[in-house]
Amino acid sequence: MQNFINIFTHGIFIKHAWFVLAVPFLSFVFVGLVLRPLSKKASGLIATLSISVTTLFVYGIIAECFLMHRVPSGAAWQVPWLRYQDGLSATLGVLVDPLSLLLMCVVTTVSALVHLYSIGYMRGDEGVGRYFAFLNLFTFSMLGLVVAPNILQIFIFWELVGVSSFLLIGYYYEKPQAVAASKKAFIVTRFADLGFFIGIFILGYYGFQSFSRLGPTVPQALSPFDFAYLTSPAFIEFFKHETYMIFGLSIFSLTLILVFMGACGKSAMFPLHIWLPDAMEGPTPVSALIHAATMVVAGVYLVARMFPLFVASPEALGLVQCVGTFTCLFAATIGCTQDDIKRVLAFSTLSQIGYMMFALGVCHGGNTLGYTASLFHLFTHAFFKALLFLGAGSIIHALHTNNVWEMGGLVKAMPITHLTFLVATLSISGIPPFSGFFSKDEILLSAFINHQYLTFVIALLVAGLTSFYMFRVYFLTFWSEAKWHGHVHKPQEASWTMTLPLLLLAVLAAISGFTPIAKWIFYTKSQVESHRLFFVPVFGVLVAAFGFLLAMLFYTGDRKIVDHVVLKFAWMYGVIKHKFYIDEVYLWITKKVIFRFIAFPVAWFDRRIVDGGVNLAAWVTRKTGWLLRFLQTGQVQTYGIWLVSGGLVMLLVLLTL
Amino acid sequence: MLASIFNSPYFYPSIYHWLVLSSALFSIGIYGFLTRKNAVGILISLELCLNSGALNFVVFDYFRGNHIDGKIMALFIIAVAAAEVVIAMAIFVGMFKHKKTIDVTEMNQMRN
Amino acid sequence: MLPEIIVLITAFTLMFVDLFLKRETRYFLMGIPLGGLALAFISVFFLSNRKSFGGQFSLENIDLWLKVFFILCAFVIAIASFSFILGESKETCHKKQIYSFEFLTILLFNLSGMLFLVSARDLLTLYVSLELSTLPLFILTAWKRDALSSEAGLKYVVLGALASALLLLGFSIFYGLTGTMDLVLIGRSTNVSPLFWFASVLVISAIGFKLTLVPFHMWAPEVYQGAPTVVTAYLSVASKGAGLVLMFQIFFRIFGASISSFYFAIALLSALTMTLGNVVAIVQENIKRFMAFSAISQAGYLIMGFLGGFHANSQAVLQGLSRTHPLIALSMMIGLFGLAGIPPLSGFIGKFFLFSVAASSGFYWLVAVAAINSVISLYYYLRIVRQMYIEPVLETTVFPMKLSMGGLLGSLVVISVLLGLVPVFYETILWTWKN
Amino acid sequence: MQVSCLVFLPLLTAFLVIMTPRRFSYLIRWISVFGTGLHLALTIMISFLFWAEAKGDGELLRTSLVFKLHLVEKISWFDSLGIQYFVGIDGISLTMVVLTSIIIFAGVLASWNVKERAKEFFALLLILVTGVFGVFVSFDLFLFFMFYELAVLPMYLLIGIWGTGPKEYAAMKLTLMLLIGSAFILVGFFALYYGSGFYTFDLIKLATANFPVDFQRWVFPMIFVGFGVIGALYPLHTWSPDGHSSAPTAVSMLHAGVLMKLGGYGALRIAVFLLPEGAKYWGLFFMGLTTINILYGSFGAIWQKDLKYFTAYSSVSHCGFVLFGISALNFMGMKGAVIQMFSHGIMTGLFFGLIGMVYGRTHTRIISEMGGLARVMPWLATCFYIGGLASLGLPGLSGFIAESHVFLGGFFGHSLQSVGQSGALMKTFTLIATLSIVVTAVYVLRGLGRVFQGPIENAEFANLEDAMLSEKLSTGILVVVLIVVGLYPSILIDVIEPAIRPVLNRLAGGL
Repeated sequence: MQNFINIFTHGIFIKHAWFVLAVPFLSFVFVGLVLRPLSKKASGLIATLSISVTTLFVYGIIAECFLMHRVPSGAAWQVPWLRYQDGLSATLGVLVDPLSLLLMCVVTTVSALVHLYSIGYMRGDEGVGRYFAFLNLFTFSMLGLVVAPNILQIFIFWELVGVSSFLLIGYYYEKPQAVAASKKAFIVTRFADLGFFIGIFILGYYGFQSFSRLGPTVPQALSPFDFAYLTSPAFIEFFKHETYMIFGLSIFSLTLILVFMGACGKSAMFPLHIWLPDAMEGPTPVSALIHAATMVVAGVYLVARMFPLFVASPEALGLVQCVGTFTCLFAATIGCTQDDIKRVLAFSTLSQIGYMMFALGVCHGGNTLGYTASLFHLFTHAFFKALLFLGAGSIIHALHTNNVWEMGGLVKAMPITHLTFLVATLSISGIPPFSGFFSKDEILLSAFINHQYLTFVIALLVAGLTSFYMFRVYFLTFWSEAKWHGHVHKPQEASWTMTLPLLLLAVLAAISGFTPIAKWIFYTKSQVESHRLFFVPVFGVLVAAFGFLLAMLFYTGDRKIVDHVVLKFAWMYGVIKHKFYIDEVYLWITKKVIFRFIAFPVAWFDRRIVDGGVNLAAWVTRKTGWLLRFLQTGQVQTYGIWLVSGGLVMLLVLLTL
Repeated sequence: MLASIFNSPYFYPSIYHWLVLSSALFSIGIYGFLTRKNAVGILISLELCLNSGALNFVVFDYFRGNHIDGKIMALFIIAVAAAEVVIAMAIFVGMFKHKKTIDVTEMNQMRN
Repeated sequence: MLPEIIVLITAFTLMFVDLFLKRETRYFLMGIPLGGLALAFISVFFLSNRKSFGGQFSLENIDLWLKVFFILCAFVIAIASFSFILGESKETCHKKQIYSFEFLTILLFNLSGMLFLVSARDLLTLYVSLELSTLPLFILTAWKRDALSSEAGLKYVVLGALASALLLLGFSIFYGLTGTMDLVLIGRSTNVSPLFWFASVLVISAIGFKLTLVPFHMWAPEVYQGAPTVVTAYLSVASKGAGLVLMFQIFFRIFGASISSFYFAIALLSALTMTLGNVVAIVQENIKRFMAFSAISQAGYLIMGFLGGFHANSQAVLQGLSRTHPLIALSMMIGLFGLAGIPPLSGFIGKFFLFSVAASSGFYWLVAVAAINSVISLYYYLRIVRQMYIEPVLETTVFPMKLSMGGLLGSLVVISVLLGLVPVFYETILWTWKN
Repeated sequence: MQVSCLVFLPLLTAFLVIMTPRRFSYLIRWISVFGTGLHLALTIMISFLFWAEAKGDGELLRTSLVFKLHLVEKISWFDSLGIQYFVGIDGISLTMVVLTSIIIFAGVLASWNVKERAKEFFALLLILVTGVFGVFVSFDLFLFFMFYELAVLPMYLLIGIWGTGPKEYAAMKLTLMLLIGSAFILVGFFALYYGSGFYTFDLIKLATANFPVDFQRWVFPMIFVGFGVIGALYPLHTWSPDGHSSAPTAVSMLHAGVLMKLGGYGALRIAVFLLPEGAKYWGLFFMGLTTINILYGSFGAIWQKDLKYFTAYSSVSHCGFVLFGISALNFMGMKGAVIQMFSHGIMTGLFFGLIGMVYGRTHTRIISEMGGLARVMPWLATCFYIGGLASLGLPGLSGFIAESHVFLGGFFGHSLQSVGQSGALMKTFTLIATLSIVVTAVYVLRGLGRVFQGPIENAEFANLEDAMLSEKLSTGILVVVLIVVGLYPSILIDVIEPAIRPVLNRLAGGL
């Protein structure tokens, strides 16, 4: 045992941190180019194996950090990659610090389990090789994102996860909805990335400006894009005092807001949330990995990564809080009305990420407990939400439908799925001692102690709503009477490759709340441990219980109650069910405004006016020639007149010059 | 009396008289060229123009030192003009065969 | 003046022999003009720089090259006209009359006129040789004796006579102003006066007529259209070459000292000519008329060469071009070769030099106009290319190419490519010039 | 000698092709492939030679005001007029030569199916490419111009004979517009020739001339706009959609991939380099114009129904980046412009190659008539998507390297070098131009989605075949280059960077 522990005391894992990126990448290339055409089975196997190895490696790093009681500062491994200019270059590297370790742990663990799950879930599909290659690509990109030591690397991998998400959502490329959803996802996030990109410009710009001026407070080895530099007090001080104002905002806040725009896009915050529900067109394991556990929390990660900057700007952080709170409530409301199990989960994801966001946002009140709380929730959420999705995937796999009203009665048929789903549901509802309880409690607490009472109340309300819609799904799926009796074959548990991940995740979802995250991840250590209020968790649990009871009332007994309520609030129900018509608004903007009023006129203008101008010039030339040819009258005396008068004009020209 | 008239410098035409004459010739020639419809008429007008040139040479030769070269030039001009007329007439005849007229305003088969 | 004499003797020989031989045996007569021209060609290179007839006939380096050019042109035209003479061409509507070598005799007379023109150094020689190089062209134009040909001849002769009258009046005024016939002496002793401008305009009009500069170009389309095709080719190359020589004689020998005051006029004529020529050429349907307008536009480029950086130093002018600016001489030669067809490479370099001359005097706007015009002209050249390459081939229009014609075209292509790329040619001209 | 080989090897190949009797059409193709392949090998060899020679350039050029050339050949030609045969290679040239070499090789492979008058086709293609190589290596303006014309003229026949659609109109428009551009260039060159007072066309020697500021201010736009026509500068770009869509595959590849780069190359190499004051005076104006270019092209592309028009508009947008970077007049911008030239060259070459291959199968280029082709031609679809992702600037592919450079250059603008342009305006232009990354994503994904994704709508398409070997090779090379440059950008940047320095030093007023 001691020998085993000794392995982790040399710092080998940290030193070779590049391994974390290299393995998934090589596996992607290998699976994509070599294995894909050869063997479906081998593709899945190798892909899963490589991610598992990566996962173990990450655990190794964590163990090292844990055992050595020391977290390396700065990037563990770094290579120069792109040199823009002297003093302005981008590196590729692996940053090992508590935050990145947390994310690495989440990403690799969930990814490995999802890979394993996919072997069973995707069996029999035509393009399994492609699927696993993309999944590897995603894992690689996501890891690259979370280990990025500089903002440019984040952006690079940010885009790459976007593209892998695009590829995976559109995996069933013959399904028009999937194609549309993948396009939508990519374009919406791309639009958000525009803000992020501009934010990077501005950060880089001021970073570059101050780089030489700040002198010895900044280590020489850094470049203006490095987080170590951007979050250094010297730079923040410099940037904060930049007096340039736009729209009444200082350029500092504006930049952070632009960066937050990118985060909003990726994390599907209102109003850029529209892509996430549609993204459920992808294979369910993909939804579990990308659209629940990892990629969508990248926005939270980004804000957390740049937290020192955000803390310095109450405006930006206030916006984070507002957006987070609103999305949280908004998505939860919609979640109550959806019939597609994956969509319910998608809106639940939105709502939960809203929690994480506002937890970060409330920190402008002065207490930074929210930082820890947010990341804690990120951690626990990853497991229970992945579990929910994988469970949903199991059900869909068995029933071939997404509609919760067409399910029911699965308790007996799929006991493992039921059990794990229940664990996850309890966890997300915040029922102790499941993981969600702890993290949600901390978020509520952070809102309360920062005196953000409105946010606190909304958060409580949403906790109730969460409990309601999750149990709604739970009851409808497992307990209501079965509607699938007409099916040819009875639903049953799938192979072990699918149930094993469920079980493992269920364990994690249950116990991850006990992880002493706060010990490692904090912004100000003292603030993390100072407050403990008794009534906050009590309220939380009570509200959750209320939601649970309401769901039980509605969905286990007579359907009349539900119908009655729905009829009573028909108008509101309709609006919520249609997701507040946000999609329609977007559609109108893109189809009508952008396509009709910009793209079409531009195309028309180009063909008619610009090109017409060119053709006009040609036409004028021809017409002139056509007119001039009639000078040639054929009359010899006219020619003589031309000759003589030409001479006279010539004389005039010569005499006047 | 008569002798004095003959001897008077005003009796002998000066260079200006000659130049006026040649200018008149030239102008008449051009006018004729532009207005006559008959090709031969045009040719005659052109001969006037040529002759005005020849006259100029002779006059300048006479008034500016009497080197022989201007006069020789005049001779050549006459010869060349004769050649020109021959050729032109030949072409006119050829033209007449086709058109049965030598009205130049009719000769606009090629135009535009 | 060996070449001139040889050409004249050949012409007379041909005329007389032609009289005494039977129609069937005349085929062999082909040898006479070709042999004579070849002899003349060779004899050019045995000439040395000297003056004869009291300076009225002299020979400088550029003259040598010009003569070579004219003899070559005549040679090519002579070859090309055999089918015409021997009545194989469809154009021969009156076989009986045309079936004779008089055509070549007249061509040779014309050639001798041009050769004399190059070496003329006084007004008399200039005038007579110019007429000698013009009058035969009237005959050649009307050679076919059909309606079109005759009409063309008529227009040509009438307007030609008018131009010649204008020229003569101009000459006479120059003579009156200076009292001398010698071109260089005239140039040296003129003062700028209204009368001088008047005379210049008269002379420029005549040059414009010969070179088909707008607005003196009106005869050209009709004449080019009506004349036999061989004559059209000859007109567009040799006759225009003669015009260029005339312009050269007048501008550099008479106007030499004050040439810069003519720059704007030249630039204006050049711009007008190339633009009108090109623009009207686009809409022509008749191929020969089209060629006429295209040739008119070419003339616009040619006279750009006269914008060259001439220093207003009469001494320099007197000593000939060699010591002033090699570019002008070069551009002139290139202009001439450019007239002989616009092959891609030598045409490109030629135009490049011509434009360069205009630019050297600061006429950048003219360069722009010229370059844009060359794009317009490219439009119709490309249309011809399209006819040749892109349009489907009609079987009936395929005609076998004769060996002589093919060889001729092939060698022209090779020559033009060589002219374009091998510096030796240009450098030799420049070298002979400088020494 | 090596550089001359580089230029004239295609000409020799063309000669061999001409000499081959028409009935051996296979032989003609093989000769072309072999010739261009040999050329590619030669290019790689020269790259290594250059590498070896140019090791110290980085430091040397940091303060230099003139380009440092390698493998120079200088022979006096028309001596009395100051015209030389002067060729050499520097970083920018090398980049462009490599690009051309790759594209022509891929292009020849992609036109394996040309059966109609194959001999003339390959001969003209090779002659054209001779001109392109000539332009990229010549440092004498006369030579430059001559090669430039040589590169433009064969285009007429290539499009006119082997094209599709309104080919004659397109060919004529393309040729005439490009030549009108070259008319402006010519005027500019003469102005340089006489304005310098040196009476030389030698670029290096001209760089030592002191052009007066007023002179620079009117000559610069002449040359820049002249090159702008071929670089698709708004509003002189309209030849490009018609031309590209009518041209046969290899010609579109070469034209969009390489010929359009002549514009950016000339603008940088000649206009900005020789006339820094003029560049400073006009920089912002052209930056504004190219901003329009970038957005206009991408918005225009959204609405296109024909795949080739679609790509052509995207080219207009992407070539806008080249000129945008150049008119930003700073290190990153210009470097980005050169990288963009390379990257866009490869990318658009790939696009047009693929479109040709798809068209060869479906016989339609109308986007709405296709659909679901990914099922039957996965190789082509994959390549198309990689190209598309590169064009929307996905990191890891070459497009991102170029675009991020250009944007950073535009945004950092005046803070880097003393360029004297208004920083606020430059930033504004840049921010407006960045919108294009979204619009590009929109049209690329829309277009590709319609062609390749979804169910196969037309039953005839269900049995089409994927790429054959020559096509796979052709597209594969291009894809690999896109990825290699995207992952390891130093391979380009190390070559380009030193070569940009002199331009920048002159702009910085180091006269």
